[in-house]
Amino acid sequence: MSNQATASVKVTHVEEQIVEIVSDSGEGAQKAGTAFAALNAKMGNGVWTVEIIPAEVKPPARSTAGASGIRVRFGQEHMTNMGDQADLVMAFNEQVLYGRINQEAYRPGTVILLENKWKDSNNDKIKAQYAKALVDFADRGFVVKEMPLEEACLAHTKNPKLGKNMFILGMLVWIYDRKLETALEEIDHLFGRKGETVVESNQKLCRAGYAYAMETLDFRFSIEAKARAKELVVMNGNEAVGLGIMASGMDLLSMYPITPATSVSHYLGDALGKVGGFLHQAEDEIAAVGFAIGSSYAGRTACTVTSGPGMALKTEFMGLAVMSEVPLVMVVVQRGGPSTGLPTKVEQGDLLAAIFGAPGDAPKLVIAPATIEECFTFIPRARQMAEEFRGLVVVLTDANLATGVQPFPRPEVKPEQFNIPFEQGEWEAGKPPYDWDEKTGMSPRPIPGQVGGEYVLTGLAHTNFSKVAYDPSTNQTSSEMRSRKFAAFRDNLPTPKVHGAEDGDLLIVGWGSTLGSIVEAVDRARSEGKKVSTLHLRDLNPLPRGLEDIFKRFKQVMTVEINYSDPVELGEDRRYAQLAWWLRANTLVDIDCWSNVFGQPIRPGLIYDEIVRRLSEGGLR
Amino acid sequence: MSNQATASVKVTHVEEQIVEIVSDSGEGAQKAGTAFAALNAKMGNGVWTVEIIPAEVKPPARSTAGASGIRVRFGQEHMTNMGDQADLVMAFNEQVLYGRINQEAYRPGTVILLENKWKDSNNDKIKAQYAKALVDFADRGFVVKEMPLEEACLAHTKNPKLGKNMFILGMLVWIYDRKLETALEEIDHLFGRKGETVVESNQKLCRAGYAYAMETLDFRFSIEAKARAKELVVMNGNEAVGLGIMASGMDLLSMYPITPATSVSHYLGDALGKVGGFLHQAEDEIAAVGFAIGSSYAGRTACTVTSGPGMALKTEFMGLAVMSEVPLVMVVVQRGGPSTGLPTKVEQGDLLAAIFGAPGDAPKLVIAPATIEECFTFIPRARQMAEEFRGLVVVLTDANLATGVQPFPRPEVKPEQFNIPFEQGEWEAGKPPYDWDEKTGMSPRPIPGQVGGEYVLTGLAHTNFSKVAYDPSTNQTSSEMRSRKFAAFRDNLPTPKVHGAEDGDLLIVGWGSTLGSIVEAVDRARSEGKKVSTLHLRDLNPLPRGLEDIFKRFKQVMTVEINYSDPVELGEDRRYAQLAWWLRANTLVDIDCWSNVFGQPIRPGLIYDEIVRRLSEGGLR
Amino acid sequence: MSESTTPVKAPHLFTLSDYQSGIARWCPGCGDHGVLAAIQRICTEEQLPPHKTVFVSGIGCSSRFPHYMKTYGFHGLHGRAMPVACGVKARRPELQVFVSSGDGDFFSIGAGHWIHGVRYNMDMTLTIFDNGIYGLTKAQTSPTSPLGLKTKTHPHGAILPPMNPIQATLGMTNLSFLAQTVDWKPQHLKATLQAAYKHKGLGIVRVMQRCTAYTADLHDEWRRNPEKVLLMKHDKGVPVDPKIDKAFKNQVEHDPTDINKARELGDRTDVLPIGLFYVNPDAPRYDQMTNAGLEMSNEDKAKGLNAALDKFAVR
Amino acid sequence: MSESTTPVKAPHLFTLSDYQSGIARWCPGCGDHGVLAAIQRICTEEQLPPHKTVFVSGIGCSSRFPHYMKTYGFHGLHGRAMPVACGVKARRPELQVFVSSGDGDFFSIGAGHWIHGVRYNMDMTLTIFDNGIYGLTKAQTSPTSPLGLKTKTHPHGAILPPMNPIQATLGMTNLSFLAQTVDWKPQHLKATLQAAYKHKGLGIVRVMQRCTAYTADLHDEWRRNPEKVLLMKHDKGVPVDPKIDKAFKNQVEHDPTDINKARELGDRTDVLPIGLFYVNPDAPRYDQMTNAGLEMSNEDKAKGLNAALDKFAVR
Ligand SMILES: Cc1ncc(C[n+]2csc(CCOP(=O)(O)OP(=O)(O)O)c2C)c(N)n1
Ligand SMILES: Cc1ncc(C[n+]2csc(CCOP(=O)(O)OP(=O)(O)O)c2C)c(N)n1
Ligand code: SF4
Ligand code: SF4
Ligand SMILES: [Mg+2]
Ligand SMILES: [Mg+2]
Repeated sequence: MSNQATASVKVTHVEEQIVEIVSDSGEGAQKAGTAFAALNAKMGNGVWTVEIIPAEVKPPARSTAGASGIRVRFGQEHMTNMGDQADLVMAFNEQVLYGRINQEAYRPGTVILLENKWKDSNNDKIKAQYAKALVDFADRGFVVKEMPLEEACLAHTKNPKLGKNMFILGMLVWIYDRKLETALEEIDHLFGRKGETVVESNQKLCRAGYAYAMETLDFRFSIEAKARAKELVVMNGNEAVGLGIMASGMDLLSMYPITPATSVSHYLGDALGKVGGFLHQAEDEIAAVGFAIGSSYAGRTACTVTSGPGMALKTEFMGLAVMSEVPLVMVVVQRGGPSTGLPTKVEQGDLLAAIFGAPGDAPKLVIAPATIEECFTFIPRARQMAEEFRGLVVVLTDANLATGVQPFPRPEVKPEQFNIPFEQGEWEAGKPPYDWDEKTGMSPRPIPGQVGGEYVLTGLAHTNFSKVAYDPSTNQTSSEMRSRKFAAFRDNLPTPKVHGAEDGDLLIVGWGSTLGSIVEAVDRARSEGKKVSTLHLRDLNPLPRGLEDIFKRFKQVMTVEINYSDPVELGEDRRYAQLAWWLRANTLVDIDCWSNVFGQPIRPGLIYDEIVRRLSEGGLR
Repeated sequence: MSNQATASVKVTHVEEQIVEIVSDSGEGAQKAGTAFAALNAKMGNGVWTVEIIPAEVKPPARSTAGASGIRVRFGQEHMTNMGDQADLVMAFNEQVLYGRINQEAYRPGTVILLENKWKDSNNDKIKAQYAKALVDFADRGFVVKEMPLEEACLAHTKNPKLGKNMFILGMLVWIYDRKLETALEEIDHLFGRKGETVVESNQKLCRAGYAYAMETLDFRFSIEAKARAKELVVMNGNEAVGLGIMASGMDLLSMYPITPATSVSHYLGDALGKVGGFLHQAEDEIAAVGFAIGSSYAGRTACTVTSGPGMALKTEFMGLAVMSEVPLVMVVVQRGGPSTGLPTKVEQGDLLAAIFGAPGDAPKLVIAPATIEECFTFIPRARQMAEEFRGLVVVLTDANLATGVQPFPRPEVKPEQFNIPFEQGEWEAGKPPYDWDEKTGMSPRPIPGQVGGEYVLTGLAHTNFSKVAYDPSTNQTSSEMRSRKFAAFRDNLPTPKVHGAEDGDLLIVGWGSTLGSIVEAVDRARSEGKKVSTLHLRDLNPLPRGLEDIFKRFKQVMTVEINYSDPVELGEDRRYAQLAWWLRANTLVDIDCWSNVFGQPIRPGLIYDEIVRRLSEGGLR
Repeated sequence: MSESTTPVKAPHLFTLSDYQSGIARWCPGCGDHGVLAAIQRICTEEQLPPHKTVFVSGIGCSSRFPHYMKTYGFHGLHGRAMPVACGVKARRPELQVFVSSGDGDFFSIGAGHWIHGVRYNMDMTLTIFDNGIYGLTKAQTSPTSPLGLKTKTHPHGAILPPMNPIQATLGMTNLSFLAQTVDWKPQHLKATLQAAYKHKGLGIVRVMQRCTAYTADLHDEWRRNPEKVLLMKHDKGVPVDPKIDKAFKNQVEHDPTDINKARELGDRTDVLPIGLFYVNPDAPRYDQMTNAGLEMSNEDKAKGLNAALDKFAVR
Repeated sequence: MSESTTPVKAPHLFTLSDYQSGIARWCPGCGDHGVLAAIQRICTEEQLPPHKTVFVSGIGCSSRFPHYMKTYGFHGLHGRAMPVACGVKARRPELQVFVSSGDGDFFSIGAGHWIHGVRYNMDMTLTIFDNGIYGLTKAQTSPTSPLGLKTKTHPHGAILPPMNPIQATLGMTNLSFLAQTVDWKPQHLKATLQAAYKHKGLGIVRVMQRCTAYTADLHDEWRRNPEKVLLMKHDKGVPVDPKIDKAFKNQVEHDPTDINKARELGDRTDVLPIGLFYVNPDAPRYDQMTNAGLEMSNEDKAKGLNAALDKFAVR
């Protein structure tokens, strides 16, 4: 390991760092970042990675809206979110940085290593843009280091446009004193499929970058790594959902492509076959959920994955699944709405549509993972819930989880988990297909192939024998049975634990992907003596019992959500954020909210600021 | 007018009566009832008519599920609902009565004039059924009068199966001392299109029935009629919606057939052309709403009519209408749910799906007429709201209003109401297509054809110039603008008036078709000194201001709704009725509910009983 | 071996009543009754185990079909019979799947699944009950309502030319079996449905079906004038009982593997062609693709999942 | 008369830039650029007033089309361009409506509206951008993806035979204009789109479009080997500039009113036929039905409503 720094190099010890690589699309920034993140995870560091994706496939080069790249946050501790402003940025042009500046990704002091070939561009406009940006960046307090990155690559490759990402990787390895060997292994892992020549030329560029950094840079950082106790896996939330589907034993994923859900199927298009499953790309979302329900009805509980607009189209079938009590797992990777909205951006805007979306009383279980690991574990759980409670389970993730990458302990795999509760013995003579337990509403279901279980499923109001109801009371009874399952489900739902003290001045309630940021902000405020705690909800419908009691122990309760709410100034007319509405209706506690629809994960720093504001004089309502 | 009763006839004076004609389908009961109702209305009586419709097109004859017919409630005062148990029933067989008995349509003392041909049936099973029913009816306290109705008709027609309905009508005219002349005019009105012979033979049967009743019956009723001040029209709620569409100036109804909404289009299929409009039957609900939105975008604001399952399919387009601020009126005639549910039966189960159905924050205006007259007036109002606030207005009616018939003052018609706010002058140079007023979120819209107004509508997050948003703040701003329209709308929304005292022990809150029954029950309880009042909401989203203040003046507040809620015993786990959820979330007042999903209009008597129970010792929570 | 000594259990013989469930609640005289009788007879002849047979439908009068079969059934959503049926078959190849759908259900709201269902070509039998009207909702225009037909939504008569679903289907990719028959010729009806059942792939049968309530005289021309019905005959076609052959005055020899001839016949409006328009036994079947991996053991699945996790492992 | 003395105002001459809006954000080399250029030229030649022209689309790369036109536009929902466009046209016959849709948008999720849109045959121009892939969502299988094409959802290759949308459309009732062209022959592209525009009724053009990002070599065979493209020529067909006529080595005379010939050509997979497959100027047009009553005066409407109310009046 070459650890020899030149004499003039200043080494700073840090607990964590946020690094970005930003470029036009197609310049390989994401590959480099992914390798760098994996390398950190292997060394025992906590990591959170998030992709920076433009809205178009190939947006114009050097444009604000075209910023493409990756952010890697890593440090000594477990990382749970993308953090606040970046510490170090590697940028291939100055214009894409404006896309990030608009999203407040940088702060005074952020170090930017900037490709400087533009300053000698033949194109006067580009030249001027570059010069202007440099002045502006300085005004903003960024520490810009211009570097001839492509030129430096030219010595090692004919096509620096394509190779510079690995060069950058090498530089980062040197700057953060990571193991070069491990980085080279990562490259092997990344490019292995493409053959040895490709691997070698990329490794060469990485080594060159390492050497170049050593020659030219005068700063370096050191970060401690904790030995990791368990074997880890590292992936993004959509891959975790995909693996969760594989691990759940569900052997059919029926979907229609939609951002940001599609990558679940990209992963499973290949992988699902490895556990004997099949991926069906349907002609549309309605067909996708219908196909899944058909399979579930036939005893092979299936999964469908979509995002908001797709869920809208599935609404009618959601009602059928509830009414006819067919187990179904529906994963909704939320994106910005309403309508087509912000297809690649994060929002938690589909909670109330998931709970109330279908006409009539259509109670469905709604859960929301809060970490990448939970994206994995919640799928087998959802399948089990769907089968036990014979109905629809909606799993709400979001674009933040979908693209966020984080290591977590490698799950154990047992052959038994693939058992399909697929009864083909005889159905008890005379037993109705909906043999509702009067107290719990629960019932076993006959599956085609079972002698004696023959029944005709229907979306019409029906008796326990699934016969069309013509008298008034049947509909009342069967509605009651479907609702009872909710109370029964709650029986086994523990009241969630408050993070922080059990009482205090402010309780922040969150759900889904905001967990990491909220906890980080709360911990920071608590370390300063602020009486703030947080409660994170994974079960959204039904809610766990006991929430009212918890809320009453705090002077203020406020949700933090990524969805729309009116500003406080609207007073009586104010429309609340989605969880806030739902908690108000359920607990009658005057729950406030703080939310926005910037399409960005909410950063811990902003939550912290809001906590301070709320707890300051006048901040208390 | 032949008013001479035979000596032995007992004439009872009554304030109102509920009469039913019940038969197998296809026996013309509805025609007779409709004519009888119109006759009453003409004489100045209050009337409410409701059809009894079986689920199948032609259910098996003489079956419980096959009850087909009509209920006519009429009396001195304005009638607002179908009332409780019937006073008099004309029945063509005894089996269909069981369909009504299951719905608790009769009480001890209800008089049943029953066709008795079954007692001599060649079919032993029928004979036995008939005999058994007679005993059973007696046990239930019904006063059964067997009569050879078909036989009596035989003297006057070759096909008594088809003619007996008019014979029955004649009998009713005699029993209730109505004007025979007017009845004969009604027959002319009903059958005029079919030619003179048909009219005459039906009139003959009516006269014969009148004479027959005079000869054979020993009872008669007299009911006063008030002189009517205004010219009236009498129709059902779907016809009222249809006429409302015509009157609104909207000249396109784009729909896909679905019970119980379809009859709006049956009416307009012919009538819309009379005001220059067009009815488009689309290939499905999605296409129906898409077509309507296309037309609205092009400046001809359109309407779409559907029921729950259809609304589910329209969910995605609802989001687009909100996001792109296209005016659209969507009438949802609610039926039993969830899923296919009870297609011909009443429910108020789509409120929360209408409010929250679309993913993301998609605020839409939701209103609900409470009377047949409002089914008419709310459509022009909805159009005006849709255009002024540039978005989606959902009008929730239900199967009860759809088939209920009631007279109301004839609306005035003015040529100006057909003005289409269809600007084709130049669009102000440089003015954005979404020129949001910062305070109200409102903006005028350019319409294709306007020079300078060219813009590209999109469901993506967009700037005020309708340009795709790439920066984070645009989505926040535009979401805010769409939400602001709600507060602005509320500015002109009066707080609804309490019916009864302004404070008291119990406030019943209702919405939609239950108005008549609730008011009747509350008035009855109030006349007995009970401190109960009622508040009826027509504006469901946003709710009017000031509700919390009203609620706080009552010891108990409870909604009465036709949708599912858990029984009180479920305690903390209890799931509330839909308006109750919504009011709880909005006001934080502990609002109770009383609801069911029997698929029936809630009768005033049952509401009264519930009031008594709530106000009795122990009833107070 | 000991197994050979076990006496062979006589196969259970299913009788007609094993398929009959209650009294069908269609109108008297409705053509659906005849299709039900035909299918119940086919089930009996083919000895389909009721517990391994699934009838899937949408919403409409004809979609009530599953309720009258004593098998498994799925009476789903309007227009969505195909996706559900495909899902049933996808991972349960041993189930025999039948689909019932109406002209509105299939050609109107279900049209997207029509074209894709043909392309999937999964092994099942599809009956489309074409009465030229929306029956259940009481007489609105359907895509096959003839021009000028007075319906509740078009009281002055349907205004668009009626869709020709045969021709449309003949244009669709991966079509494997398309036949047409009428409800009032019980022998031909049954023979056609049975041929569709025996076909390996999606056997599509359009049944011209009488709705006595709303389109009672729609088929009069074909029913009254035998010349107006054109019987398509061929060795590879629907077998016609020689006893009733003569009842068809108008016949044509048609090789159902000839798509061009099929399309010419499909365009004919002067007569109603009945029999097999087109068959292609070699059309790829999606059900043979969707059942991939069914035989994999739990151990192999565990291995597969572990291998998948390896790729994400921080080694 | 005094009118004749008013000087005739010279008609405003629209130039290309009157139709151009910003820089199209498609990938460099994307075939969509060429279609945009062709349509902008057509608009200029035909002098379409931008304020009376509406471009409607669904969702997809190709559905971004309206954003790059300086006319009115409606960039709606995935698969739903047709219903919206029909609605725009229904009551505004004076508006010129163009529809842009992708192969996924139109043939997959929009398939139901395809078959019904053809039947409605409203007067508008429909361009289907067929790149055999889902572009915007980054390379999933589309209905026209060739067998074996490696996509993100089928990394081992597409498993179903690709849909033949030409043949499917030729089977649909009330078809009135169907043509095919390619993005890399600008003259033929423009001539075809222009013929579709001039056609009174639904002018459908399937453009074989290159997606440089995901299916760059999909059209190589046709592009490299001129023999593989079959030019359909006819007086009634797409006019071909004699200057470039020779560039097409493989030509066939095809009368586009001959549906049987059209269907035979539609089945060919050995070559890519371009030009007009089929035209029927007499197909009934729904837009001529939907605009009923537009001219009625408010007074007559008031009379009509009063007459309607009379029927419900309690006299
Ligand atoms: C989503 C939805 N839209 C509309 C309906 C109402 N509906 C029920 S059946 C039907 C049409 C029935 O016609 P068809 O499919 O031809 O069947 P038939 O009754 O004639 O056998 C309609 C429109 C529904 N149930 N669901
Ligand atoms: C309801 C819905 N489902 C899915 C999507 C995601 N989506 C956007 S475009 C697209 C397909 C695009 O392919 P195509 O229509 O061929 O157009 P192209 O991008 O290739 O031009 C999909 C699946 C969506 N926006 N809305
Ligand atoms: S309405 Fe027509 S299709 Fe329906 S059951 Fe009656 S006859 Fe048959
Ligand atoms: S992804 Fe393909 S279709 Fe989309 S813009 Fe790029 S090249 Fe064109
Ligand atoms: Mg039908
Ligand atoms: Mg495409």
